[in-house]
Amino acid sequence: MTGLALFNLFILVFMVVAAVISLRVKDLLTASVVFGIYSFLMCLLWAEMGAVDVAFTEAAVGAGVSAVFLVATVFNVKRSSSD
Amino acid sequence: MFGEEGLLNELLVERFNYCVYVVLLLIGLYAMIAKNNLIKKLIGMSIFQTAIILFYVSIGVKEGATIPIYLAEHDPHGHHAEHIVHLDEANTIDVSEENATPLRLSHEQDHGHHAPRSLTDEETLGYANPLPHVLMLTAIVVGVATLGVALALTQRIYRAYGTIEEDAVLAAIQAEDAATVIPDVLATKPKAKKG
Amino acid sequence: MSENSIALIFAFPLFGAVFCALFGRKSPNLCHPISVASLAGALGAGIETLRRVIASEANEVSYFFGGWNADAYPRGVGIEFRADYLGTLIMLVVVGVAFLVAWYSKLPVAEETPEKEGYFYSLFLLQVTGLAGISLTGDAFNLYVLIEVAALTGYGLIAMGSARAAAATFKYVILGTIGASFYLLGVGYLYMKTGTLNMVGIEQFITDNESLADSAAMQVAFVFVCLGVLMKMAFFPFHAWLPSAYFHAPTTTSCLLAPLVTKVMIYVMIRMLLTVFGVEFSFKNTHDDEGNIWTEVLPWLVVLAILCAATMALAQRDVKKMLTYLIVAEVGYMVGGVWVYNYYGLIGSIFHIISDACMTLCLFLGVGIILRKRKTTHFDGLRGLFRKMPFTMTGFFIGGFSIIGLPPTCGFFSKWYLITGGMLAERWEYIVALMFSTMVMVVLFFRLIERIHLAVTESGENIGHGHGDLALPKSETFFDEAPLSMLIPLLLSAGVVLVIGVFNQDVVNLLQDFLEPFNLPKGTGR
Amino acid sequence: MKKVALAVTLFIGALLLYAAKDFSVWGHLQSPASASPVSKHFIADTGVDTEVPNMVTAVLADYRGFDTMFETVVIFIAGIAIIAILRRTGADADSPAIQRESDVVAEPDLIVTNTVRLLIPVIQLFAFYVLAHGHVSPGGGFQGGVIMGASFILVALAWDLPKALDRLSVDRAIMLAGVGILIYAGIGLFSMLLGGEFLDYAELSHVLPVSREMARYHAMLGVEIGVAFTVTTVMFAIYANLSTRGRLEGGL
Repeated sequence: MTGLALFNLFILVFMVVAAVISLRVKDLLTASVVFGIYSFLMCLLWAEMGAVDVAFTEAAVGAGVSAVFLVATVFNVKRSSSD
Repeated sequence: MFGEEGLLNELLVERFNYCVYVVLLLIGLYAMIAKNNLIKKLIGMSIFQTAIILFYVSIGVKEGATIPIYLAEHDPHGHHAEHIVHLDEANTIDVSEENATPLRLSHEQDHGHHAPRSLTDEETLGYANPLPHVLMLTAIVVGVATLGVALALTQRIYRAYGTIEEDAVLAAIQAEDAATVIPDVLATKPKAKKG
Repeated sequence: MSENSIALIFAFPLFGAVFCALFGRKSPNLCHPISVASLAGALGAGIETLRRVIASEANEVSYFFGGWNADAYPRGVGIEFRADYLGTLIMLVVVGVAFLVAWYSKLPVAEETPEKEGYFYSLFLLQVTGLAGISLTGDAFNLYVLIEVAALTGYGLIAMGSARAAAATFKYVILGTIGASFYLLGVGYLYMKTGTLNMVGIEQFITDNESLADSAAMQVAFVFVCLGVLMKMAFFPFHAWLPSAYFHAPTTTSCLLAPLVTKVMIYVMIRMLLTVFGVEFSFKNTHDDEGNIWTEVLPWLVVLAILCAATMALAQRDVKKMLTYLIVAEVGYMVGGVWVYNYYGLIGSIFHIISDACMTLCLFLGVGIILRKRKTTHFDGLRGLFRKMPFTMTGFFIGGFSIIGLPPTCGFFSKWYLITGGMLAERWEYIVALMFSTMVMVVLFFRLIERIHLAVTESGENIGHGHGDLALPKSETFFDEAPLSMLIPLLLSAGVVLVIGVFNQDVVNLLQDFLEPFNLPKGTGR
Repeated sequence: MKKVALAVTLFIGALLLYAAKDFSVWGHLQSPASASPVSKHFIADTGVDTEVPNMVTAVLADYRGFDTMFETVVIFIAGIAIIAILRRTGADADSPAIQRESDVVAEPDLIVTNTVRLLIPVIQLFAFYVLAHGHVSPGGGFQGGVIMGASFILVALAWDLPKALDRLSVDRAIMLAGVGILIYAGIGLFSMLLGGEFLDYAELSHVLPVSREMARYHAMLGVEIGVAFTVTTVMFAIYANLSTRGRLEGGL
């Protein structure tokens, strides 16, 4: 397995883990931040796959602005979730 | 096309990306349907959408290809302009000779009038497919727009019902419905007319 | 300018929307004229397009945005808009309905969403842009973008009302996003197998490569596209969002969305089946002799959908809510008309899209007036309305008669074709469901007529002068007609229902020209 | 609900895995998507048609410019819809169930504000760079716009929202967003009036002193600027509304 493929594998596994954590954790603020991490990993993956423009956008939008929107909303509603 | 035992191997090794995209998509879909908290649903929605984007980007991948930006030698404004000889104003370019003698500098080369040329089939293999990337830029934008609107709805719901748990919202709505009285819009009391 | 008529259909409402957003804060009174004017312009461009389509040899006109012509460049490099009879008719319905609603909307918008007129009209016009675009686009991905334009404006338009509307919209957002994403996924699979997004290109590729019919990815693409579109059109198991969203939405919103959104999505399904996957792939792609799982299963789902929706409609005690369930039932009609897989069924289905849009418009415009006058649409609030608003009620009942399917109206003819299609394909269960729901509609509308004319309460108690006399007391019967800006669009839409009914043959001729090349079975289908 | 969700998820998963066996091999050069004439044309001829080295930018802003126009419109819609949903009109007060802690009126932190003061010019400069350099490197109007919008959001985060609103009020933001779309659609309409199709930038060579290809090149920069206008302002407007539940006062 080449280094790049290993890197790929590493990110893919972490991405699934991040997705599951952000959906399982009961604190919504944590969930939002972990979602930001998920987006950032996704952006790394896309950059690795040659989609630089998509990765750039995802870094700015997914990991940046989306996460900020989520945090802004969580601050304005209840922070804890029932599931 | 593949043997009995080859399938698993093929799925897990050669198409690991495809598998992970399926897993992420299912995680997102499940969260959208099953989660009770509205924000959790929305996080699920975003995961669901990014999974689809991952799928599209995977379509665009080419083995050994570079990113879809012209390398210097193909760049319409790059230094390739210097090693193309202008035979005449019609920009006829001898492509086959270009590789053989890459540095035939032309003295009457005018930098304002260089000629970008069409890439050969061979050369196109060296670049990743740009179309899925473009499509997914649009999809990301649509995703963030949907997320923003949905978050605004969440806040609106919270403002009115004081909760963002779906079952609590439903209960509040039912209570509201039960309390609603249909107003008798007609001012006159019909019963009184009877006698 | 004539050759750019297709672009003008979008340019008018798009620029109108931007101007509404720009001037809406400072001078809200400008928004209504801007919307009406821009939609009138779009309507003109639409009619011009229809004229060009009829005049053209191939019965279709292509328009390549950005000048990426199919002659000079490979097809699918740019984005193509293709106007054939099907798309053009649907586009005309969209723009026409929107024009009438915009005309009608002056008072309700100012009253229901004060201080937000600019935003409202901006979203309104963009919704029209999206829906008109869906009906003309020839690019599978562009269709997705336009679906999202229509969906997002829809969320905004509905949720602008009460908090209840917001709660209903949230459900719509979740289901709508799943639906649109499934569609996107299906297009992704299509792209992976065919390498193009242009609808003509995809169809060409599928016809040229017969092995694709057996490809798992293509079948899954088909499933996802259909699933996504069925979700967006609120087909029966996915209908949960529709009734409460449309019920709680502001009047103008429900007048615009109810006639158009579901119908345009049915159009998308027909478009995908006929001209993207192709008849061969969609209907005849069989691996065994049992027949296609879709043509076997979907008509039964349709039956279930119609029966459930009709029963739910029967249980309602509120006109507006009842109408929203009728929409769900009508969706069942049209999907059924497609999937019985028969020439006449498809004509009926497409014709029903057109006529259903007109009659639903008529009914919702009427309900909007009732709501404005009586502050409620509950059955109890309807008493004596006919005496007060004879014109409004006449218009409303023309829509009602059309939805039942009484002869001079367009609803009769479309239902006639649907039933013919069902009979020739020998789908008796579909016909029974159609008959059942027709009966339900008869019951519903005659119950309404009773409520509106006679002095009975919801429970049927006589509150008139005496036992034999059900006339309303004088104090409840003075003339109090709706304002003209609301009445005229209603009467116009009622007129359209009648005109399309009278000239049904002309519409059907256009549709026949469109459907002839597809070699659909004209006799028995099984 | 959980059981339904699980059933649906498993069904969809089975479908997707069923399709996976039919996928072309990872990164295969001759897969239909990679070998189709359309994507070949994009790779081979973008330079000839538009002289833009970044194919993604060229496809985004020119070949599929109509999509991108509606992508911008989607952002615009999101901005308008969010304001329309959250703006308060007379009667709708907060539910009594909300007991939001009184707005934290914290003094802006000295270290944070000073760092942000240093950062913002750099961020905005970078945003301009990303916008202007999108033809040659990854980036373009959308990314540049988001970064620009982020700089405004940063002001709101470090100080409080009114300070950011002093610089760009929400009404003005929506106006500028409309201007962005006007720029985009206006370039399209103008090229139509010059005799081409809608968005056929090549026609602009009639009024610009450049060749048809370079007209496309420059018009693309124009539409990217339009996109950036819309995205910058709408991102900020969305944040301003979401962070305060539509009241537009106080901080997070």
